[in-house]
Amino acid sequence: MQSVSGDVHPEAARLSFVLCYEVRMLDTLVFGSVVFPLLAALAVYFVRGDAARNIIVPVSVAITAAAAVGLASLGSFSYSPQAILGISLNGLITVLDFALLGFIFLIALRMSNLLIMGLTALQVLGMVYLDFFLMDHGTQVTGFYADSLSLTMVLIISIVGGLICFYGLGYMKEHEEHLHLAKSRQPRFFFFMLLFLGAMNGLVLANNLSWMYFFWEVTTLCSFMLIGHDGTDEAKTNATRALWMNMAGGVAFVAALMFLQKSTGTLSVQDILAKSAAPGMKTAALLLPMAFLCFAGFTKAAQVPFQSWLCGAMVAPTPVSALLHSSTMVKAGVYLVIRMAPAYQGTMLSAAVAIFGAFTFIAASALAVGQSNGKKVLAYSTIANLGLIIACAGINTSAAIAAAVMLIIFHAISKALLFLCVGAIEQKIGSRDIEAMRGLFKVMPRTAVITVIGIVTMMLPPFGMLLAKWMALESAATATAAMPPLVIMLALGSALTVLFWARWAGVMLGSTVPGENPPAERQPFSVRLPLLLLAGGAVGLSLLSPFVYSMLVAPATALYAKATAYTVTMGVFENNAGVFAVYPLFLLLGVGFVYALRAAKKVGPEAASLPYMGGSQRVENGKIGFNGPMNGFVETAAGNYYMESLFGESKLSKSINVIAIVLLAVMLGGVL
Amino acid sequence: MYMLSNVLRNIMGKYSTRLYPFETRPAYEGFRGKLVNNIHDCIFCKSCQIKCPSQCITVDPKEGKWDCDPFACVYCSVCVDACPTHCLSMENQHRKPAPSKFVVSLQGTPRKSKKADKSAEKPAEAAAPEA
Amino acid sequence: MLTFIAALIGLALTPVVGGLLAGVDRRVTARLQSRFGPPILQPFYDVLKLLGKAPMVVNSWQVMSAYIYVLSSALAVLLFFMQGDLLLLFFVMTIGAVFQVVGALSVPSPYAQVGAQRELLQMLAYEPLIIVVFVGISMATGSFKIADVYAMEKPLLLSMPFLFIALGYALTIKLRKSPFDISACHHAHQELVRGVLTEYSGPHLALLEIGHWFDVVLILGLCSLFWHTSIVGMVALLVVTYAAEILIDNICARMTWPWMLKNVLGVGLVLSVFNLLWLYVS
Amino acid sequence: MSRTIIPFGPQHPVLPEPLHLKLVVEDETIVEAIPALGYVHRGLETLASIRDYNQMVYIVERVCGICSCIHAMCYCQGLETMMNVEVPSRAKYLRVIWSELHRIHSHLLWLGLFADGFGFESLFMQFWKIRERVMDINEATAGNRVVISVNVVGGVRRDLDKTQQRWILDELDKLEKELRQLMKTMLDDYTVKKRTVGVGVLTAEQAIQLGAVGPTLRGSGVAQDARQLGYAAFDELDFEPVTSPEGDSWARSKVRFMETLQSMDIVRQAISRLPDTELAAKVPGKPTGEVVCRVEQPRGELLYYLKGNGSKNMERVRIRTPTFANIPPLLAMLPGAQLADVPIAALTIDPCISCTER
Amino acid sequence: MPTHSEILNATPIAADAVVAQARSMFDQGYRLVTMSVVDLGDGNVDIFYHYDLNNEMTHFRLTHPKDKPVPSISPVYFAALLVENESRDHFNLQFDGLVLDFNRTLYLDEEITSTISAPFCKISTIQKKD
Amino acid sequence: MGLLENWINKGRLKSPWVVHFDCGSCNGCDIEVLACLTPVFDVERFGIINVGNPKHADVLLVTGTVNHRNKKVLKNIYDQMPDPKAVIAIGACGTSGGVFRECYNVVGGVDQVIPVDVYVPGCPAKPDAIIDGVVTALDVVKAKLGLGEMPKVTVID
Ligand code: NFV
Ligand code: SF4
Ligand code: SF4
Ligand code: SF4
Repeated sequence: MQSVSGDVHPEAARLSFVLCYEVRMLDTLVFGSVVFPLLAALAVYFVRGDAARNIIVPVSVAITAAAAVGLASLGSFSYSPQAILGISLNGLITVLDFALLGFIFLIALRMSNLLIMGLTALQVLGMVYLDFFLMDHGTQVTGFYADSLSLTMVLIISIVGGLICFYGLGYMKEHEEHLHLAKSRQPRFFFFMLLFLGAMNGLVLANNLSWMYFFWEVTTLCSFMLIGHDGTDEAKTNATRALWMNMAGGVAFVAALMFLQKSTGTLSVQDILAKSAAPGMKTAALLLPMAFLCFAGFTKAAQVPFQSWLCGAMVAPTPVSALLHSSTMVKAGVYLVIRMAPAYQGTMLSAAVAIFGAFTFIAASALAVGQSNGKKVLAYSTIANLGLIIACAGINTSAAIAAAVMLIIFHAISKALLFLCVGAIEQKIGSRDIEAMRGLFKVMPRTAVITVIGIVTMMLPPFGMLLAKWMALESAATATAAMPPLVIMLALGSALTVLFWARWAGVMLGSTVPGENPPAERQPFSVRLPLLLLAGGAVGLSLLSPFVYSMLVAPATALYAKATAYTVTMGVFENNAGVFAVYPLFLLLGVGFVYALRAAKKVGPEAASLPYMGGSQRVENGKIGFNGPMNGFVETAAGNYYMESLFGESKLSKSINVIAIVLLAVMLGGVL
Repeated sequence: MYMLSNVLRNIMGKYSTRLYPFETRPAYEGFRGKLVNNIHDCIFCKSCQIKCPSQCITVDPKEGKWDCDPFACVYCSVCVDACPTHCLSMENQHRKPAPSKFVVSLQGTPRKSKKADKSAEKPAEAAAPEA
Repeated sequence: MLTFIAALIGLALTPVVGGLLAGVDRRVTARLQSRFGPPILQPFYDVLKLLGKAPMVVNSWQVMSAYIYVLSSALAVLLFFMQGDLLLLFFVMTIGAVFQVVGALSVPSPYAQVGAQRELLQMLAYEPLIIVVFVGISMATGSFKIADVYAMEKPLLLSMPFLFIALGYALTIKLRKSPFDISACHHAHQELVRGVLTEYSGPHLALLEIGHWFDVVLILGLCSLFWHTSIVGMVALLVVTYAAEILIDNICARMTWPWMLKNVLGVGLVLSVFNLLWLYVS
Repeated sequence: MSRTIIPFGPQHPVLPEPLHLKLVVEDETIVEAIPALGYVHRGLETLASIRDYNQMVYIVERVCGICSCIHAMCYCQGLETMMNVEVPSRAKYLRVIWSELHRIHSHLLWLGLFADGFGFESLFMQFWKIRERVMDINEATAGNRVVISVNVVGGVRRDLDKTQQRWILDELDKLEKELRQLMKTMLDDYTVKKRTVGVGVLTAEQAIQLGAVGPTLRGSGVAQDARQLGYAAFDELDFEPVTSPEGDSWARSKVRFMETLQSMDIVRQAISRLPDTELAAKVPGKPTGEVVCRVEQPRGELLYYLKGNGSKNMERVRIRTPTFANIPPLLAMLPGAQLADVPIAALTIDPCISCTER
Repeated sequence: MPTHSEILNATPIAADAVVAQARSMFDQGYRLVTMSVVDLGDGNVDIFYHYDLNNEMTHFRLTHPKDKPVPSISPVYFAALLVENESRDHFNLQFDGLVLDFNRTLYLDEEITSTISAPFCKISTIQKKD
Repeated sequence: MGLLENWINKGRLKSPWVVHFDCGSCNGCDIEVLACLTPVFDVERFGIINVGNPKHADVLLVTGTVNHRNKKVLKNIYDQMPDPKAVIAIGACGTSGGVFRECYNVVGGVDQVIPVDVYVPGCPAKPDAIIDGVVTALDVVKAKLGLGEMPKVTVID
């Protein structure tokens, strides 16, 4: 039922010697990662009732996570299940493919959305052409293949994603209480959430591009369903937008499949990468499908000009946003781009991808500056970071790929954390607006501090994100092509990110009298646990970043370039271009931070004073303000600058989209 | 950029600071500084009290007292102009700041007394910090 | 180890140098304005006095932020003396800048809040410039390590004069000098009182002041990299740079942040791109 | 959009005076500016009922230290009209000299504060440095630097002898030279113009409708100056109102700058024509009747309404100061301006709160 | 011939004509110099409206009972806002249609308005309490 | 510790930062206070800068009479100055209410609201007098720190 083929990679070759039981183990683990979530999803869907769900979800995410850890501990492998219950998997997936496309077509038909219908039809046609005319069904294509990159992805998907699902339990309960639903729609919700995890795992493990395509479309469907979950008009429109944009990506994917099949004769990722390594292979025939794949990746990763679907996805309940942003969906996009990176390494396409990613980085960062909606800030920041990842993929050196993978890991954790925080905040204060979070510390001290921790891990050293950003910038500086514009975009973009993060962190900590602590807050366990775990993870994993690097990231980059990106000695990253001393920094900053906290604690209430108000400060009903005209009390207010005239969505989006389209056109055109 | 020549000229030349109180510039002749009363010549006619816009002089002809609150005085010299005997005058130095307030209270010889120049020759001084 | 000890000594000397620089700055500024000016040691008197004042704060976050600001500025200086990585140094410096903003934002004082917003915009203006300058250096030397700069034979200024000007912009902003004393300035004669510093007082203000000295020395240190080949040249470059800063401070009005963004990012980035292209081609 | 509410004052480093505004800004654009007054209100007009009309001269001088001499002059001129006193012409010329010196010091003071308002510290220092020359003249000739108390009803209290006149001319020459060195900086410097041009625009029509006076009015191109009315010796001196048509902050600063030079010229004219007469006329009787009197202050037209009832106390002294008239135009300038422009716009009317509130 | 200083010669005006008059002055391009209020001591006040056109002044006198509201000209001349509020403070007058009524807090605080009904009404009232 | 304390005390005497509040002054004293900062008098010689913010200041310069509205502001500003601090009342108005002390809206001198350390007479007080005032205030501070004697009051010299 399974075979282990050792013809692809020496790593994998080693695996052919493994014992039979290990193979079975592998079998179980892949099953646990990919198919089990689907079964669990079916279980939650059919076994209704809160109690059952409260058991099924934690248990199944725990199993999935365990499977992921198991897979990761096994190391790279390649693996081809041939058939399930006697049905050939290839055939099964082909059938499912058409079924899925048909289902989407039906949805489009119901909404009488011509665009989606058209896009779906195109894909169907393409698949028909591919499956029945192009494909040589005799060739064996390894179904699954895993290296450090995919295993890292699996870990993120299963663990972070699992935590989000768990958080969803508490969250959705309250969410539905808010909505006063007659009948709980949670079974449907968790069905898609769990399905999503499985599909993502399948996607990142797939070696056969046509399998990957299948999983790809499953995530599209899941996201559509989840975005539209609340069923409001806005939810529906936004879900539809997400659908058509992703379907457009799907068309590109199908196109890439056709071209690849035609030019290389295989859809095996490993084969294609191996072939491309040969000199003289990086011709238009190979690069065109690569460009299409990148395009597909861009749509999924919500790169400009497709950013709007991801922002629109904000209407969905928070766990969905968290899932889409941190561990699934968008990460699929960048995964694909990185996965294929060796195939276009050193070409103009690579430079174009880098520029495009950098542009997304700066554009999305600028858009984030103009937002006061916390979730939107998070959304744009996600897009920006994905842009950065893509830029790294485009830079395409081992250091850059290392940066990209590090970004994927740390972004997933911090971003999931931030989304969950915003969700928790929103349920408490009824708003996701940053302005409404002013002085949140007084209301939700723990969540506020955790959110600030999340933000700080996003933007400051010595945390993983910054380590990754450092890698990115240094590799950009050594990039061979298009360096000056690339660097300037990255520099501007990172300054913009500091801007919007710092002000958010600042407003949360609002005033309390020194030495006085606000009352402790209460929170459901299923909300608090993921928050604590993720916050701990964001900090702890940063502390472990040298290990993360050498265990997960370095092997992943080894596939891309011979040279190792960084040597790590005693927690100090170093290569020719620079040094980043993680441990010393952690040590000094940590000690300093503790000292600063103690100093802050020491200042007691006797040192308290009101803010300076030109001498007319006044307190009324616990509100701080000043004595204004007519001796009236005026409460002071302060607002961040969102500079709508500069950074407003409506102002910027248009020009950003135009530039992005031009860049895309150049990218596609440049290949030919 | 036009300022450049100005600041450069400043730094080349000497600073224009008067190093008060280390160096003092000779006072201008007519400066209206500290108000002094040569109490010998005072006839307690009350002209100063009546004309003073700040109403800070109190003259008590019976007791022969002339009081002035130097912290309410606005140094306008109206009293000086009004004084028939020219016993009031102003120094050309400002009155020095003090850590507490007081009233300058001068004891002269009441007008009606014939032995005017005998008893109170020297001005009595009394520091009466205000309540 | 030796570098580490040397770096520690350097770190200890930095506030002394920073304070003296500030003192000289104030004296020279006074003379430029035809005033006698304060004693050269004045900044030390100020800081000592502030340290002796009773603490007065609006909330505890302020205090924490002040400490972190000083800490990270000092750390950045330490990294500089240890000839570490330029980008890393920059990121560490950012911690301080960010916490300055966080401290100001945590207070419900409109002046501090607006000051914080402006400080952020200033960061937006100078951060890209500094990064680009570092990239320029890395192009010239092949790495971001300061040690590699010292290994160069020719002074950097010769190959990156425009980037030096760009760094000059950043320096002016960091020094809070006209025309860029937008978020806070040395004397409170502006609409924001003292912007981000408004709500700090006593010892905590002293901390920020010391942190500022670290920042100034650090940026001047970065400038010094442009003429590393001889001590004389380095000193001359620094003197000229600092003198130019003081002069500019005295011959310009304070500008507004929209002007700053337009100008610093516009002119600065054009200069940098030009210089980068030049480096890139050669 | 997020709003920030800022108390501008009463204690504020930009303005030494307690002007208090409640500013509501969005990003940094002012959407609402509401003034609060009363921090300097003393109610000195009521002192008229317990001080006699001669003592009131010294009290109205203290309406404001910057324009004090001219307050006293206006009050005295009003009383002189009411009591039908002919002022000796030397006194008239001396009044011109001292009042113009006051204008010079007031304008220099303002130019400095204005420079400080846009953060040009060294320029501020320069203006105040050269202003000290005028202060020295005041101190040497009138006996005090600021509140000079030279006016009395019927004339003046002090004289200028020949050496003093020559010294004043000398000092003015030096002052003018130094002032001209700053002209380009104030009016042409790139950074200064960036901050002043187009800030706080007031058209001529608006200015009149809102009741603007003085440089605020003339900066909008309206040539109105109360000195044209020919009080004191102004009817015998040559001058033209200084105007500038732009109506923005730059125009107002230009008007004030030029007026400073013009005032020096007027002082020179006055000194050269100083007639030889008495210093003060005798004032018979007690004031009775109603008089309205106007003079040009540094900040614009000042109006006194005086009512005497035949006793030594005035029935009513009503003072309408120029800043009082200029505040409504200021309120019209602020909305839409940038926060950073608030000090600039506020300063361009040369606000004097102690005058406004008395 | 405009003069700087004149014995006041004011045209009497009725309360109901004040606003119309102001409007017509406004239309003719007059500048509102100010208003002056004098307490006549018999329960009436004199309110003067001083207008100016090219340095030539025109005055109107409204004699009005203190306790009756005065029509406000601030809707016509925004500049009247401050004077009218000031008169409210000092004479406790009421104005009808004042665009922004500080309600006697323009200059004065509780401490004064509660102890002195109108500081400018009677000479004796200004005598300080303490 | 002793050394540091000495240094701090030295700093206290050499760096009196001032905040100026115009408390209903006629501007006469105000502009003289400002004039002190400018080249001809330049009090920065003594380390004085006008910080414009009570939280940074050591010395409060008050000019003008206290009235019913600004007395609260005065108190507020005084309260926002961290210890140790000193107050200097400037001019006839600041010390006693000056010519205005009988006006209905006038409370009187600054000492009606907050404790005053030094009174500077004059109307307006000359910059020289203000400098003398600051010097006297420093003596007062010194005396309060136990480092010297309280400056003497000379009524007639
Ligand atoms: N406003 C006003 Fe004055 C003037 N000029 C006058 O009446 O300054 Ni204080
Ligand atoms: S100088 Fe003036 S205020 Fe002083 S006592 Fe004489 S008259 Fe009164
Ligand atoms: S006016 Fe002269 S003589 Fe008369 S009481 Fe006063 S001081 Fe004495
Ligand atoms: S003391 Fe004199 S100069 Fe000073 S504020 Fe009072 S009245 Fe004005």
